[in-house]
Amino acid sequence: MTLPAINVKKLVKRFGTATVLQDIDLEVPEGKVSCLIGPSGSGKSTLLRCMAFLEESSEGMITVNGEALGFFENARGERERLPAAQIRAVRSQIGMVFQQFNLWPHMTALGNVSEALKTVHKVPKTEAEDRAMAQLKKVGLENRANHYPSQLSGGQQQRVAIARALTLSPKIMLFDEPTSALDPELTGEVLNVMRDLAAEGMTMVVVSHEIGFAATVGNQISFLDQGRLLFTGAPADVFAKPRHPRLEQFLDTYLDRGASMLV
Amino acid sequence: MTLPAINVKKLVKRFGTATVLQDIDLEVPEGKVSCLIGPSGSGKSTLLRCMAFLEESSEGMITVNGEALGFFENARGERERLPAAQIRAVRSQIGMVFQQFNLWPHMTALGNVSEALKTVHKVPKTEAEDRAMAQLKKVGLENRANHYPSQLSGGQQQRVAIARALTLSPKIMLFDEPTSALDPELTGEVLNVMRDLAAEGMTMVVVSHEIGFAATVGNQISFLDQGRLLFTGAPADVFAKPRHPRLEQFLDTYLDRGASMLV
Amino acid sequence: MIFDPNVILKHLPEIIQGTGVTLALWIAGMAFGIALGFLVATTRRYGGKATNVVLAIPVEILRGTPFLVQIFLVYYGGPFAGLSLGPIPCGLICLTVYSAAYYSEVFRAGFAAVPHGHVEAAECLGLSRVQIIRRILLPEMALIVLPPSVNLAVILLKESAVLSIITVPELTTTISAIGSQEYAFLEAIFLLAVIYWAIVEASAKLGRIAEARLSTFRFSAP
Amino acid sequence: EDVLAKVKAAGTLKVGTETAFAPFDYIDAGEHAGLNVDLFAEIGKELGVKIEWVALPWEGVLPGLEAGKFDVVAGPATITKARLERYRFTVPIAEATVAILKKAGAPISKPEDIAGKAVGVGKATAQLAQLTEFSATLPTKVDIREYPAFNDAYADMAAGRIVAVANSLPNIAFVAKQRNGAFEVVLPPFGKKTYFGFIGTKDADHASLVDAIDAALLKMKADGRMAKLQEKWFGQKFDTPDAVKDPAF
Amino acid sequence: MSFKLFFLLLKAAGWTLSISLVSILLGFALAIGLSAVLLSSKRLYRAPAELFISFFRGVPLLVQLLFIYNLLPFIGLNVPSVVAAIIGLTLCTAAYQAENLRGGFESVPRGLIEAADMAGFSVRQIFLRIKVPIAMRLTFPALVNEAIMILKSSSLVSVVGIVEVTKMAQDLASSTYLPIELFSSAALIYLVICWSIALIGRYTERALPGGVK
Ligand SMILES: Nc1ncnc2c1ncn2[C@@H]1O[C@H](COP(=O)(O)OP(=O)(O)OP(=O)(O)O)[C@@H](O)[C@H]1O
Ligand SMILES: Nc1ncnc2c1ncn2[C@@H]1O[C@H](COP(=O)(O)OP(=O)(O)OP(=O)(O)O)[C@@H](O)[C@H]1O
Ligand SMILES: [Mg+2]
Ligand SMILES: [Mg+2]
Repeated sequence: MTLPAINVKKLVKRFGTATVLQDIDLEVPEGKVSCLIGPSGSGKSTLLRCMAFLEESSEGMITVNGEALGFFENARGERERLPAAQIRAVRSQIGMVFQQFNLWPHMTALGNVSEALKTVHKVPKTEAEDRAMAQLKKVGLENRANHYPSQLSGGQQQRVAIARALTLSPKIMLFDEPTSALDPELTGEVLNVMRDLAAEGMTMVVVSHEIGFAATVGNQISFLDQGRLLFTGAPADVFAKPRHPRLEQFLDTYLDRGASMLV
Repeated sequence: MTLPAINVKKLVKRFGTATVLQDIDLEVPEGKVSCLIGPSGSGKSTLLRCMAFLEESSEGMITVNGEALGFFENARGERERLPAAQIRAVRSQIGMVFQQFNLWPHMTALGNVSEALKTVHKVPKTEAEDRAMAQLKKVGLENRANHYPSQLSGGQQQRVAIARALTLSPKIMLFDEPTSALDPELTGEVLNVMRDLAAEGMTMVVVSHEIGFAATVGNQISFLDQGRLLFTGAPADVFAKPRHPRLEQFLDTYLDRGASMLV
Repeated sequence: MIFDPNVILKHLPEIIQGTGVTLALWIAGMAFGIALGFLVATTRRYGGKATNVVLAIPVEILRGTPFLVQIFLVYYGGPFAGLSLGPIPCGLICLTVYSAAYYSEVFRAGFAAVPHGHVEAAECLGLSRVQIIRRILLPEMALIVLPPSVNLAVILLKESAVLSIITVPELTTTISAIGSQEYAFLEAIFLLAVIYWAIVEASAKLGRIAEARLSTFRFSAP
Repeated sequence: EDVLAKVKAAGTLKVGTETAFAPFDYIDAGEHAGLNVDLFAEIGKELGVKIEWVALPWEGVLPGLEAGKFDVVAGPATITKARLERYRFTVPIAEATVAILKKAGAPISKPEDIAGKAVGVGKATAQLAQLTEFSATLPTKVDIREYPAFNDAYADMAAGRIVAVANSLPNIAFVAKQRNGAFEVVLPPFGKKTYFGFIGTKDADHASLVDAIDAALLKMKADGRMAKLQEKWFGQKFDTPDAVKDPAF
Repeated sequence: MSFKLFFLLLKAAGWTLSISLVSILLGFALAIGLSAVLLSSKRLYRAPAELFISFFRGVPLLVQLLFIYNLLPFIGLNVPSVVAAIIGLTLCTAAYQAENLRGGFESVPRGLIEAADMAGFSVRQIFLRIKVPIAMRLTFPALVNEAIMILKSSSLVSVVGIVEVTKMAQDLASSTYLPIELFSSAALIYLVICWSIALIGRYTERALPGGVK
């Protein structure tokens, strides 16, 4: 077995006194699509945000391609924070796509995608914009480059957000419910872009209510409930013979409404 | 055939120069559940709002249990507005439930439900509250009577909204995407209340993305696209052999994702 | 009493000068106030909890007391504490500090109004804190802070009339002196009202133009 | 409509003044006090009315009189030619000749020594006019600072922003006495001999009222009450004329 | 500084408080009327209200007070000091509050009105039972702010002859030569009052039922 792209070990996350994640152990295989499912408030977003170091975990370790993210265990077995430069280096391997897109409203699509290249990597303007344009083309938006976010549909905005995350050539992409803020008819275009990415072998972690996507594209599905990881396995195992009663109950609420469609 | 509860004839609705509804003919059968489906922007909400006289149609006629709503055709065949009192009388047969619930935030659940009885119908306070309480009980919220909307979950708020519409004993209930502002896990409780209503023989018109609900509870399904009513029929006809190519395409986006769940 | 426009014409040079002093003090006080206020707001946001609380104290004191009392305290009390300032420096300093307190709150609200996700998106892409402030927060909140800033500017212009009480030779001082010198009280008060009103209307108009320019890229919030 | 009749009918005489002009009007530990308070108490007795005080900043006092906010102004104000054209003054109640009050220790021993120095004076006052005139006769001009009220000028002198204040002798004598040691009066007065009077309007309606106040003041002068009050507030009495028809300037 | 001086300041604070309070209440009543006019669809009705607001928001309160005190007598309205002070503060705050309320009325979500419409409410019932309470709730924080502003602005009413806290401190400072102590005490008194208003405001706001989300 190759090294996992992300390795989460004994992760605990507390907000104040509330424990939101409890002893999470998870291996995200390289080049595969891992999906996180679970009821609202179960900790999916928090786990994903820990992987992006947008939240600092309270205990445990996360490694990205073998390198520690944020914290490491020193010689005396204590948890210690890494220097900022090193955190930035590890983090640069990760791209994140948010539920609310979080495009910067004062920049055009092209501006959004090229910004980090220009400010962070000091790439000359024309080169940065060429590279940004290439990414926009990839998500099918080359003809929307000069539109501001407010002039784009939700699906288009989310695709710009994906292009933005891709420009820095991350090795891993994290998606937090990338389609749940979209109208049902607009989710398709975003899911297609994600399918393409998966086909190219991008390592992806996707929090999603789109069980259809999880079932068809996901290589691994993890089920979280009340801050605990109750199940991790192949999609077939999840849908074919749900073992854990809580998972069964969770899927019921979906299958009930999904299945009735075919009555 | 009995008189239809709502009869829409040659309805046209324009906003400025844009024609949003074009030649709509629709009969809503009494005691049955009619569902309106269609892509975003197709005019579903506008049609429903015309039935509630929240929008004034530009051409055509709507009758409610045989009585003209808003406009009538006079002796010379001209369209004429009815007097306000008459509009109010016809409209009082209709209850409306909105996507965003639209509960009044400064009143408790009980206040919301009893308000119209008290102010509009001058029912004494205690009687009004007794009747309101009975409605709250019906939607399973008798123990939440003194909560303000902000203290209720989305599903509970929507049930209060349904109770509010029911207190005035309408003959017809209109629902505009009653569950689409709710978390997936919370839609169930609202759909159950609607199922109960349907079982009691309430005439209902439901705009919904919940194709599962439409398929199992609906007696008639109408498909709108770009302001035109392309299809009206029984659910079995809609799902079994979609004829119209646009309808087929529309359903595909749902079925694709719904079906894959069972893969 | 009859309205005599000749009084105004006769003293036109002084009136123009007084207007100039008012405008200069107002604009300078505001410019320094905006700079200081921005500094306070960023320090409060990024300086940790303790700094935030410590800085809240002067801000709240300045916002909770009348400008007039602040001027009196500095102008008449200052010398007893070894701070002897002439009317104009005293006026300018008071106006600066007073506006800084209010502007810092405007900026704080501005920072808070930028969705946190926009900052997180920038963090994920490796932008540094300074880059995030400069490239994301500032331009994004410009539109949000513009209307309250214009409002505040108008309030400050009007507060600057209070400086007449410590003899700063600004508009109110000048015109009321002319009024008592010429026994032309009606003309004086009327003229004061008109000039202030004109400046306020002009700045409000400018503010609206700036807002329209800024919001071209944003038809509606996403 | 005759104002005297109106005042008598209402039973109150409204008097406008500024309360930052010791010893005529000032706030002593929160209470309005001064020569004016005592004088008007007597005038009130003579007229058989109560006195109602309206205290405003000096700039607001004369407009207030013209607007009819009160019947007469206590002030008092120096009787000058320009003012006589617009207002009617009562019988003089004190001398108003201008002198210099300096900060103790300041190198000023005679009025001319203020040349080139910062000197405070009330804005739009007769004292300002005299100081300006005096300054013009000196080799280097005086740096004249105008204040809304004389109290502000005294406060600034205490604060060290100015070294002297030009004001009428009775006022500065009182201030020097009050702030024993901090301020000193520079003698002799440099100004022309002038007098203080209360101010009324010239219109016919007010004539009877000002006449009645004049009569009351003359009566007090005759029976020694005026002199006693001057002693009380200035530490000396003044020899004032019964009327000033032709002021020095 | 003696306690006696502080006590005098406190007594003067009575004027500060009472004048501000009366002005806020009167101003609010006037503001409701003004905002109703502002929301009218007829330009002819709106214009005078807009002019009123533009004047009272565009001219310093100091000048407004002088205007009212010294110019009203020329049109035959000779008002005493207290009345002039209250009129000045009232008109000024009404202009600001009317704008706030207009904003509040405009941001009552349409859906809440439609829901009332569906239930058969009359226009008047919708205004009284739905719009007013919700608009009040929405503008409440702005209202509390405005109360604080007026309280601070009341330091200017000495120009029409009211001896409130600031003027008292000024008078006392000029006879006692204790400006630091007196003006600091005045500042303290204002702070205590303003913070109390803010605190009560926040408490009341939390106690008020449901804001619009
Ligand atoms: N910043 C925070 N402070 C305190 N509690 C938080 C914070 N963020 C999240 N939580 C809590 O942590 C728990 C998990 O939240 P999280 O957002 O990870 O859930 P989720 O699985 O993503 O839910 P959803 O499907 O609704 O997005 C919730 O109970 C939430 O209230
Ligand atoms: N007040 C209005 N003024 C102008 N155009 C309007 C107005 N309301 C709706 N429209 C337009 O009418 C069309 C139909 O809108 P409607 O809200 O009825 O669609 P819908 O089918 O309910 O869509 P959705 O599923 O997104 O709710 C849209 O193109 C919309 O932009
Ligand atoms: Mg989440
Ligand atoms: Mg709709």
